[in-house]
Amino acid sequence: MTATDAAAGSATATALADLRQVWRMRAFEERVRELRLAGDAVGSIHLGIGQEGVAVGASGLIGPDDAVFATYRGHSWAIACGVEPEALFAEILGRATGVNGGRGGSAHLTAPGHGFFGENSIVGAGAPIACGAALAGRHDGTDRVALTVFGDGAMNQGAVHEAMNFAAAFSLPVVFLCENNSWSELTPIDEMVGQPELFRRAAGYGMPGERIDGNDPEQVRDRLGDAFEVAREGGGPTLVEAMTQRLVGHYIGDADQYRRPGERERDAENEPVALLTRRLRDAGTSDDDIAGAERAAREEMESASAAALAAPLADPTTAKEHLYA
Amino acid sequence: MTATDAAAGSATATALADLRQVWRMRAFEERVRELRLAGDAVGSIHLGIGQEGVAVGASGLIGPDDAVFATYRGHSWAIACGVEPEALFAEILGRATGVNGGRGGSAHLTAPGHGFFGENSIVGAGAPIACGAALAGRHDGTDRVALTVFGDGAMNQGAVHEAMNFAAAFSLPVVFLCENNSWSELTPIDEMVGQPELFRRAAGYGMPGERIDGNDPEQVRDRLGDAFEVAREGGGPTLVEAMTQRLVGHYIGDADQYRRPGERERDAENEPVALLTRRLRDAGTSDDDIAGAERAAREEMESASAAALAAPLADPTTAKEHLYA
Amino acid sequence: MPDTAVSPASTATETRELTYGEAVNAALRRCLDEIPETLLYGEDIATPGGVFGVTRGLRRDFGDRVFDTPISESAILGSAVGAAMLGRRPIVEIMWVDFSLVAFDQVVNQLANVRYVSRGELTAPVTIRTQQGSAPGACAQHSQSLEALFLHVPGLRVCMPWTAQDAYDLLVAAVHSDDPVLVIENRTLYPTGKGPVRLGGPVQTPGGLRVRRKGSDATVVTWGAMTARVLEAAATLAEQGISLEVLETVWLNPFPTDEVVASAARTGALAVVHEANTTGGFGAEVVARVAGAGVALRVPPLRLGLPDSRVPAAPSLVAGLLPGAGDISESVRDWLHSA
Amino acid sequence: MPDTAVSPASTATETRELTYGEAVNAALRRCLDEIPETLLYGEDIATPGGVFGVTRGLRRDFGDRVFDTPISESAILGSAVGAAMLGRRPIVEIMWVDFSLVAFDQVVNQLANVRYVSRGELTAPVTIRTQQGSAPGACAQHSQSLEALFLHVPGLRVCMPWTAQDAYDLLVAAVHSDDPVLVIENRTLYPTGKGPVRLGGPVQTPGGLRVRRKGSDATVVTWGAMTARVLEAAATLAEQGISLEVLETVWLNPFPTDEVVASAARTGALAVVHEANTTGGFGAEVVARVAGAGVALRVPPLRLGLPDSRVPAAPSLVAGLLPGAGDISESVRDWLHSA
Ligand SMILES: Cc1ncc(C[n+]2csc(CCOP(=O)(O)OP(=O)(O)O)c2C)c(N)n1
Ligand SMILES: Cc1ncc(C[n+]2csc(CCOP(=O)(O)OP(=O)(O)O)c2C)c(N)n1
Ligand SMILES: [Mg+2]
Ligand SMILES: [Mg+2]
Repeated sequence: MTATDAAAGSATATALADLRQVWRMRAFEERVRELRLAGDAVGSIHLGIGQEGVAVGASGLIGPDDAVFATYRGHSWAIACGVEPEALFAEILGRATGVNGGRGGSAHLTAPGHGFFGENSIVGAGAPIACGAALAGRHDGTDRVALTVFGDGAMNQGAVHEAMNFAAAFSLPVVFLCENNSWSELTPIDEMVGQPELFRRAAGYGMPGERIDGNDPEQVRDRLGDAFEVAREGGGPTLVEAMTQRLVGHYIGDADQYRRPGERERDAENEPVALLTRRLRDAGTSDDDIAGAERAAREEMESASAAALAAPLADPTTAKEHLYA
Repeated sequence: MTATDAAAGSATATALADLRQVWRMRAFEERVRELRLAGDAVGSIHLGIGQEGVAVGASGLIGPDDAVFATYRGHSWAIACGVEPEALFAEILGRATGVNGGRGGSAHLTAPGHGFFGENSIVGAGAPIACGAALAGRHDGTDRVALTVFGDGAMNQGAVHEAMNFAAAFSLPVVFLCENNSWSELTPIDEMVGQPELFRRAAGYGMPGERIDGNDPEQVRDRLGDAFEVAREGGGPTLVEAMTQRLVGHYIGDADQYRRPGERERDAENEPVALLTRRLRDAGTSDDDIAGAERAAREEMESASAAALAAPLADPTTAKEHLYA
Repeated sequence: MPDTAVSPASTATETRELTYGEAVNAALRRCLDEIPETLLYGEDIATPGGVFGVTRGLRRDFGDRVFDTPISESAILGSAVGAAMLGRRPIVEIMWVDFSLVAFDQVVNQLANVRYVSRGELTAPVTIRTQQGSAPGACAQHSQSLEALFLHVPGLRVCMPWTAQDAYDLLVAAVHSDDPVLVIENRTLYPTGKGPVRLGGPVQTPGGLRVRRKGSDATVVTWGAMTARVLEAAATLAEQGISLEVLETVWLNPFPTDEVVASAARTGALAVVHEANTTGGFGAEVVARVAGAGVALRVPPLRLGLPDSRVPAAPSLVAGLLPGAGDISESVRDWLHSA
Repeated sequence: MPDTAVSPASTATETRELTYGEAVNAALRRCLDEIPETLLYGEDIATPGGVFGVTRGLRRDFGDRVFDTPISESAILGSAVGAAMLGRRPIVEIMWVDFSLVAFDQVVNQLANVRYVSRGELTAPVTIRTQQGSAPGACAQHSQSLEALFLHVPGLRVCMPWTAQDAYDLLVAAVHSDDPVLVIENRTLYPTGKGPVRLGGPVQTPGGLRVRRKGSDATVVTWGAMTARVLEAAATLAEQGISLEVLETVWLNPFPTDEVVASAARTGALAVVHEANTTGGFGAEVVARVAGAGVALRVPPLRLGLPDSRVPAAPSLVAGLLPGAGDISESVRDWLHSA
């Protein structure tokens, strides 16, 4: 076996691992959708189906002292941080065994033990909070990087602007990761900005910015990895705009009828399962291995959700606890 | 007389008119300072001494349907809009004859009849409001341009960001004018940003941005005039960063001891009275004409303030009026 | 204050079967139709017709007076202030009341000051539509009832419709008002309440209340979606021989103090029920007004609300906090028996 | 709730002559000294020492744990939330309470939810220092008293020191508390109140009140700078044979309900005086708690505050709105005579 072969083999192994992880996230979300449609879960739930490439690419970069701040569309990010799917299902199902004991729900998952400092359901609000996590790292002897993930629409929120300037002015180790899925709820981002290349805003703050393919975990790992490294070494924040797509509605129940001509076809071709499957096929990976990734993920999520469903509902008599120290 | 001579003569006449207007603003402010120190006026008062070049350059551009939104440091902008100094003094002195009948004070002057939609004492808050004035113009048949003026420090406020994107996305006729006096209260702007060339943020919004010399009314008239024209003709917003300096403290009473080495000397050389005086001297204007500009301004402000002082205090029995329609 | 303080009728009336959400739509349509200065904008409200479908069809029918915005609440509210100063009559949507807090400055420091500080030379006839409250599974940042915050802001009118008819009438009144008005709707009500709604009637003036039930043993003041629970509780108690007078104070500013005081004086007992947290809730103001008026009550006033908590997502936990119809009837019965 | 619920002393005590502003400085110095996790930041607070000079010398002595920030209240408050989640104990300044409204989301939707939603796995021991109130000539956007907004936010502790000693003690208690605490100071007090301040004493627990004057004819509850006016009014009325019990409730959350109820029960009359607008002000809550406790009062409770208005700049206009000591004594006398 030549060195080129070895490299190719390792690239293929990585792609297969990535596909497995993408499938874990997707199978999780599809199971959540079933639970929501069956009425086991209630309320507004925002799935990340189609956007998994970003979280998968990022997952290996997140170190033990790092802190991740996501949005309501953050189930995949919790999984990327290593949170157990069962505890996430349980939270979404309002169970006592959920990561927040039912207090957070789908849109406010928190698992600090895994570096997952939680989802946030106020658009843009996580960005300044991430600055604080980075700031804490300056004083607690860690080399923490704070990763804040938000959507294209969040770029128009004042808090995100303040956070970017704050981080840039103080060279804080924050990575601003914009998942640009081209929609802010039901409205296309390109009609809501004068400059649709959102990463270009970085220059105005004096920080690097770039646009990457969020569908390719390998590219995410590489380019987001640079941003992590720069941050960790004291070089300050970066804005990374990861292009992606959500294949489903904004929330479960969204009729999702606003797509532009050709959009769905393009999305289906670009999305990470399609991309990684193509890549693996081209590299000669067997159909069995490829199908196995999906199968294993579905089995895992089937049993995790079953366990979560079996757990008791959150106990109403505890509802007043933990308001104050 | 040659054409060149005529042009030079007219340029000189303009410079002299500019100097007169600069002096009107400065004499107004110096009189306000005296009134404050004497205790006739009370509270926090923010003078624009040194920054007059910007307002003077802008004054000729503001048409009858236009709307100007300033900050607490806005006395000069009210004068630029043509508001009578006596009514401004009266307002600052809490008189019934003040532009707001005493309700606004130095930091919330309003004179909509003059296109002066007022000062604002919340940093950055005027920018989105100006967007609304521009939006109104889309529907009321005017060719209104909304001018929003704010400081360097305001560039870090979320509302300003949202306003810039909003205006850019909708091509609203807003001119964003940042008076960069290098200080945000007592803190230097260059330590509070990662990129001290603030106009560079404009590109991220997809709008033009430039830095100009705010001390030279002629340059302001020219470059800000372009922004007005673009806006008026449907070309959307522009960010203009006018470099200037405040020669006094942030507010009356500020000990103003934070200046950097060499700053005061540089400021004294650059400020508009010095600049215009030099220009007029070079063009052969007589010392008498130059001194006359100051003298006339002081006389005007002396008598305007005397009249204001003679007016009755705002009547306490009216204090509850005008809360609701 | 009369139940319906009316100004001259403007258009022909008709009655249609509408849900609460459709009634909001009809009100917006009427206002866009009859007031050329109106603008309607907010996140997802134009082309998509709103996340709850409430503004459907208005973009199509009114063109660029109806438009979608960036996710920029400060820009939405601030531009509404500016447009109103310059003669427009903007109707803006804040999708959830919780989101207003990212731009609360524009409401409190800007909008509410315009008329007062300029002595009426400028006015800001802005209507802010929003919705609030608890719904199953919603997280802590999408569940609050925040009317009390706005009711501490002089200069701002506030109403909270519960029926489809009021969803229509109050919104029309708000848009026609020369004062800024906050209209707080409730997303759980949008698809409900289908019934005859009288459209095109005379424009009401902000103010007034709805006597939802006459009674003699106690006065219960309530508003918003809680009204349904209170009425259910009142029906239960009626069977047990307890007669409640239920006042739905659809307008909270201006508040119908005289009517509430008169009712409490008549029944000799006052309860206030709201979905908001109890401490600092507007129920305290209602109690304080009645107490301040010197009404003799035979039992101390009762306040029921969220018991000073954040709002959890799990429905089982919410059930442990927010009073339901059963909790209300029980609490009221025990309270009256304690007299 | 005891007047001073103390935990073990941490440092040697000493007494120094300090103004209110100097006492704040001393408290910050102590906290920076004894709690290595503290950070202190805000606009102009470090190198310039604060617009009121209150934080002078702290940057010099504590280095980069004390720093100036951009004019970005959302970034200031949001980063405090994040830093606290990760183990720091940030003390941040919002220069005027009015400015908190540009970033109110970070207080209500973020800070107050941290502990509750995570069941205590995360905490947010943030201290927010701000100051508020009317001062001669200040404009409508720099004059408000907004404590009621924060008191409707469960999860957030709130106090309002009036004396130099309390400016010190309450702030030390706030920073040591594991809950988020809002400390509302008053800029008119910074240069005043020079007198002996005991430093380094035991850390108090949030809670408690100050009985500023014992009396028998009526209980007057007040807080903040209004306390001075109330005490002046009480002195005037004492000469006229009217004996007021003046309770300064320095902690508003937690609120000393039992003590207030007991006093009102003893005197048979309750008045609340605050600088905030009356409607929706915290005075309503105080009245509602006392009424809810079934205290028999011989005269309806009295509330004095700003009479639901924006705040004008001209001192003559403010005088027409905000009750001064003379207005208070007159109102209280007339009120008690009406009994
Ligand atoms: C401050 C605020 N405004 C509005 C909303 C309602 N809202 C929730 S998600 C969303 C769209 C966000 O779009 P984007 O940032 O692109 O993220 P995506 O949902 O596409 O992941 C909006 C408007 C909110 N939660 N918070
Ligand atoms: C939202 C808000 N934060 C803080 C302040 C306090 N403040 C008033 S002026 C000022 C400095 C503003 O600096 P800049 O924008 O450069 O304007 P300049 O005063 O230099 O004209 C600050 C922080 C405020 N008024 N509003
Ligand atoms: Mg998006
Ligand atoms: Mg400046």
